[in-house]
Amino acid sequence: MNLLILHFSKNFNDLTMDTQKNSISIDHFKTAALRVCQALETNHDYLTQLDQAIGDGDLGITMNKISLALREYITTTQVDDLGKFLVDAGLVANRAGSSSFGTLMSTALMRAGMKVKGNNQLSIATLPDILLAAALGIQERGKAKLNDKTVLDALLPASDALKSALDSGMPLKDAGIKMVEAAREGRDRVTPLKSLIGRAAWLGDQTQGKIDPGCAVAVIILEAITIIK
Amino acid sequence: MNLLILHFSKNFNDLTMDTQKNSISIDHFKTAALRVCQALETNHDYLTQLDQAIGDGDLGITMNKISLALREYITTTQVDDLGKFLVDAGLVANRAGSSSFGTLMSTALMRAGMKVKGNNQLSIATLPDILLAAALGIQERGKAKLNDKTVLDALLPASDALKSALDSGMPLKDAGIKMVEAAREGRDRVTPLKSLIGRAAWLGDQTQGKIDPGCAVAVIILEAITIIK
Amino acid sequence: MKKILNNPENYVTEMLDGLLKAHPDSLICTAGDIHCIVRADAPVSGKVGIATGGGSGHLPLFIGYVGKGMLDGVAVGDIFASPHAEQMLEVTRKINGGKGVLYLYLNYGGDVMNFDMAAELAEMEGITVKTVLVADDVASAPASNAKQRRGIAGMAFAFKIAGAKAARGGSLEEVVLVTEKALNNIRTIGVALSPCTVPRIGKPTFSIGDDEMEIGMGVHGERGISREKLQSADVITTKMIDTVLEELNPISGDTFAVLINSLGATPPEELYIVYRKIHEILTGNLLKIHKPYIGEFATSMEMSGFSITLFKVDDEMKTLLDEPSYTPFFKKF
Amino acid sequence: MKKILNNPENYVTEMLDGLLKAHPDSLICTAGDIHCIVRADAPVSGKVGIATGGGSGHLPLFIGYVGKGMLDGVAVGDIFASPHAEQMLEVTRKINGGKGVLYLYLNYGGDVMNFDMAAELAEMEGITVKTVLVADDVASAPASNAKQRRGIAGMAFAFKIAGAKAARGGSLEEVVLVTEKALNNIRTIGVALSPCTVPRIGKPTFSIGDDEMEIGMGVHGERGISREKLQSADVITTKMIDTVLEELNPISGDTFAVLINSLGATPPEELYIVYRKIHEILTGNLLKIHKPYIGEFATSMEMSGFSITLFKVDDEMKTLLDEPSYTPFFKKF
Ligand SMILES: Nc1ncnc2c1ncn2[C@@H]1O[C@H](COP(=O)(O)OP(=O)(O)O)[C@@H](O)[C@H]1O
Ligand SMILES: Nc1ncnc2c1ncn2[C@@H]1O[C@H](COP(=O)(O)OP(=O)(O)O)[C@@H](O)[C@H]1O
Ligand SMILES: [Mg+2]
Ligand SMILES: [Mg+2]
Ligand SMILES: [Mg+2]
Ligand SMILES: [Mg+2]
Repeated sequence: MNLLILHFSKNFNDLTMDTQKNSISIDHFKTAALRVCQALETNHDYLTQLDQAIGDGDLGITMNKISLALREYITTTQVDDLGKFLVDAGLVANRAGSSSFGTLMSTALMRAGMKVKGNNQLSIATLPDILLAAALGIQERGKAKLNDKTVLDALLPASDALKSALDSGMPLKDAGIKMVEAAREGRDRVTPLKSLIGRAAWLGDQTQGKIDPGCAVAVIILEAITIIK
Repeated sequence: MNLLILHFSKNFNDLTMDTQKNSISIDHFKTAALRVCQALETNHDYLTQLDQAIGDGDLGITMNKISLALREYITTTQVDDLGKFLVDAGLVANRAGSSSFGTLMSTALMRAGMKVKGNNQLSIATLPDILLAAALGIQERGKAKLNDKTVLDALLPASDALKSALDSGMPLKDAGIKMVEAAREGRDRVTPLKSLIGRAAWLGDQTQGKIDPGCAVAVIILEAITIIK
Repeated sequence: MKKILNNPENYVTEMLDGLLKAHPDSLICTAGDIHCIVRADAPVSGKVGIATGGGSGHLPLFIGYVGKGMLDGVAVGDIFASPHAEQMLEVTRKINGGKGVLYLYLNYGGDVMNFDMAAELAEMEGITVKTVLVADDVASAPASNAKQRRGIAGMAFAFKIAGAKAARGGSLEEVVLVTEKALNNIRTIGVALSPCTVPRIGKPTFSIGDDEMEIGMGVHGERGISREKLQSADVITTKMIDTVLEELNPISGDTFAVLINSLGATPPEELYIVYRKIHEILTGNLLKIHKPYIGEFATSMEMSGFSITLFKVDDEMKTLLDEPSYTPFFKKF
Repeated sequence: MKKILNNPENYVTEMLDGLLKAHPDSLICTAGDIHCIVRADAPVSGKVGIATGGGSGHLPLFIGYVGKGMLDGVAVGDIFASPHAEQMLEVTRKINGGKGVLYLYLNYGGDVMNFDMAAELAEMEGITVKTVLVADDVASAPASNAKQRRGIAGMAFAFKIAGAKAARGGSLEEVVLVTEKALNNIRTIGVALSPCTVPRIGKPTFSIGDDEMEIGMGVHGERGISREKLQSADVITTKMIDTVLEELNPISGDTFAVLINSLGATPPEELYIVYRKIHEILTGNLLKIHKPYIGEFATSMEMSGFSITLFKVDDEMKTLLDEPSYTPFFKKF
């Protein structure tokens, strides 16, 4: 828990969001994605610890492999179509790490990509839809319900929070903070619960009080995205 | 070595031999055989140690199993034919312990039995022939040569010594002592050599200086026999 | 780590390379990816293709079951890790003989998600795919929650039934139905005595006392029903059979195929000691044994322990079990 | 001792009981002694009978090789201990189909003496017996003293060749000749990584450092050529192949059957990593591979390690190797 709080506060300090323009380019996306990679690599050991407690301990390795592969993909790929960029990123992620979470993340990237196919930039207003598409992709792929204690318990509230905040006219920077807060709240809300799906479910009661590793990744990713420059 | 010397001296003390009559009955045989069983059981751990040093360590167990089976056989079998008594003892021994030494001992018993088939008692003069038949059976079965460092290096000299002593008119008791001495000398003579046959041969140089376990058994058996009352 | 290997990073690829070199007439890889292995004569036209897959480290699972009368192709991942969806898709493309493809594999989250993704991609290319999951490990969840159970050695029976039905010309629907019927009558329970080491990790997957066993532990070291002092073969076997039989509601005269699977280091000698007791229990309860399968069917490298699978069979199942098949891995002589 | 057993005293008899119950249509015991096991259809009249035997604890050795096109009967002893002559005699009586009996077994002192004794007893009953010894372990004695060598996994090839020749109607002399010819071209070397435990003894057969291996160690823990730090699979394999090839004087174009045998706990994955290197070495030297045999052929319960056997084959040998055979132990599907 201590470790976790440390990470949060570090990210909080420079939590800023671009509200100058109303649209986001593929380069913005790339920069944000590289920050995500960096955050995943930084949290390698932390994720390993979380997954060792209630899973098979591979999550740190998986996310590290995926982030290395994505970093390579991002820095070498030149496309205009943001949709294709994201779908292919999903394939890259899947090839690099095909564990449960790797595959869910890959699905999320592909669904997000399908949502924005043909566009080379996006209006900020569509961001909640993209995040929702990603979350629904995870839900469809993994067949988890809310409160099964999975990544969805962080992601779905986060996507709701982003939408409400933007709908209410909040600037993107502040909306991003709301989104991250909602993800953290979702993660913490399910921590006392039993894991009901995936490998952790086999441990039953022993999972109570342990942070869901997938929720932790979701928070780390959203924190890293939120600092779009 | 210390252990060995202890055993010898204990047996030396009551080393006596029946010279009252010129013939030996089946009951004499049985009594002698039971003494052999006792001696083998007493030396269980000692034989294990010797075989562990240059073999697979089973010799103590094997001889113990054989002596228990023979004890049972001796005390329950009623036959007149000394030959049949010995041949069947050989089968019993083989069934009880079919390792190399067990099988050699079984062969020895069977060959000795074949030598005296049909007799219900023996003249002392035939004893060297019986011992030789046993030793030759072992040689034929195991195909070892003198100086290969096997039981034969104790047994063949012992059989020679018994014959010479009796031929020279020595009383059985003294001839027996000569026999046992020859067996011990044979055993000690080959101790510095390399084992050239059987499991010990695979150890090569490491066997030099180690007592051949089969020689040790031969000495123990002959010592025990020699006290025929 | 006492293992015969070169660089741990290459454990799986070198193993696969050796395997393909060992059976070049029967097994080939497809799409240039050594993790995607199919029958050398794939696709078999007019036959339902059967694909499986999952993590490596479980030989003969999965590749050992590829061959005539059994499976058509597999995608395998790294040690204990799912292959990815594209690899499954490549296998699917290669084994599709025009009658559709069955995905028949063990119920592990990563595998399910990747096979589902592959199925979607395959359907987009016009290949019909159906899925049947093996979830036979009674120790991994209560019967009320059977869909969450892990799949283990009972899958060998499912492979055989599906493979035989497909070889006889069954349609995709028929193969699915008969395999589901088989799986409804297949239950497994395992016991683990000592762990294995994943090469890349270099230390044992779990720790367990010198005199302990864990009943129901999963093949990757997942928690089982209870950790207990090691007991006699007969006591362990009786406990395991009781647990499994309870779910199969046997009545006098029912017939079972029995599978005893070594996790790797437990020798055949001990599996036969176990079979002796199973035979006694089943025949003692007026149950019949169709045929025992004893050996290594789904291992975890050098883990020690074993599992027992019971498969309640009717005439249809018996006939399919007895159909001829040929897999190069299992054919030694 | 982490073993699945009841009373250690009954390890072998319960194992045999389970084995006979598992394969009642193919294997039966004779003379009321569970240690004497023969084909259920023995004697096969007009066929040379082939018997083997030795200590238990080596499954599939010896019973696993009994079946059509292979052996007719075996006598097995306690763990690592020879059966006795009478047991071999009983097997001989039961499998004699009128063309004589071949004793084909591994060169261990106790076994040799007992089989020799059995042969004498059988001859006294009018059954012709010939003996061929398997002594393929190059690590157990120098070539100059080859008769003293131990026999190990290479015997699987000898069983197959003799079995095939007998099944084709060969005379006893012909079976002897072809088996001797085969054995002249068969060499094996092993490496051990960790020991096993004999149930009755309860502690490991030998001790070896965590990072050590012994090249050439025997299957009961007999001393080998050298104890060394554990090296990479490729380095170990190269060393072993070099030693074995040296004795077979190969010339370009020669063909080999290759057998890689796990001592028990070493998983198939690692055997395939080894095969990959063997394939590279042989083909790199312009030598051909007829067929690889990879798996468990002669084990020591849960010992870890493996052996490599090379068999230089001509057309006659290839044909015999490829003859059909059926042994219930090896036939899983
Ligand atoms: N079916 C599912 N639906 C949604 N999320 C899931 C599902 N299964 C697992 N997860 C998420 O994935 C995380 C574990 O990921 P990972 O370590 O990759 O799993 P595994 O090692 O079991 O394949 C869990 O903490 C959970 O948040
Ligand atoms: N071929 C042989 N000929 C004569 N004696 C032999 C032969 N082989 C072994 N022995 C004797 O047997 C002894 C070992 O007996 P044992 O422990 O039963 O052998 P193993 O355990 O190898 O079967 C040796 O010390 C030697 O005296
Ligand atoms: Mg995990
Ligand atoms: Mg010995
Ligand atoms: Mg194994
Ligand atoms: Mg094994």
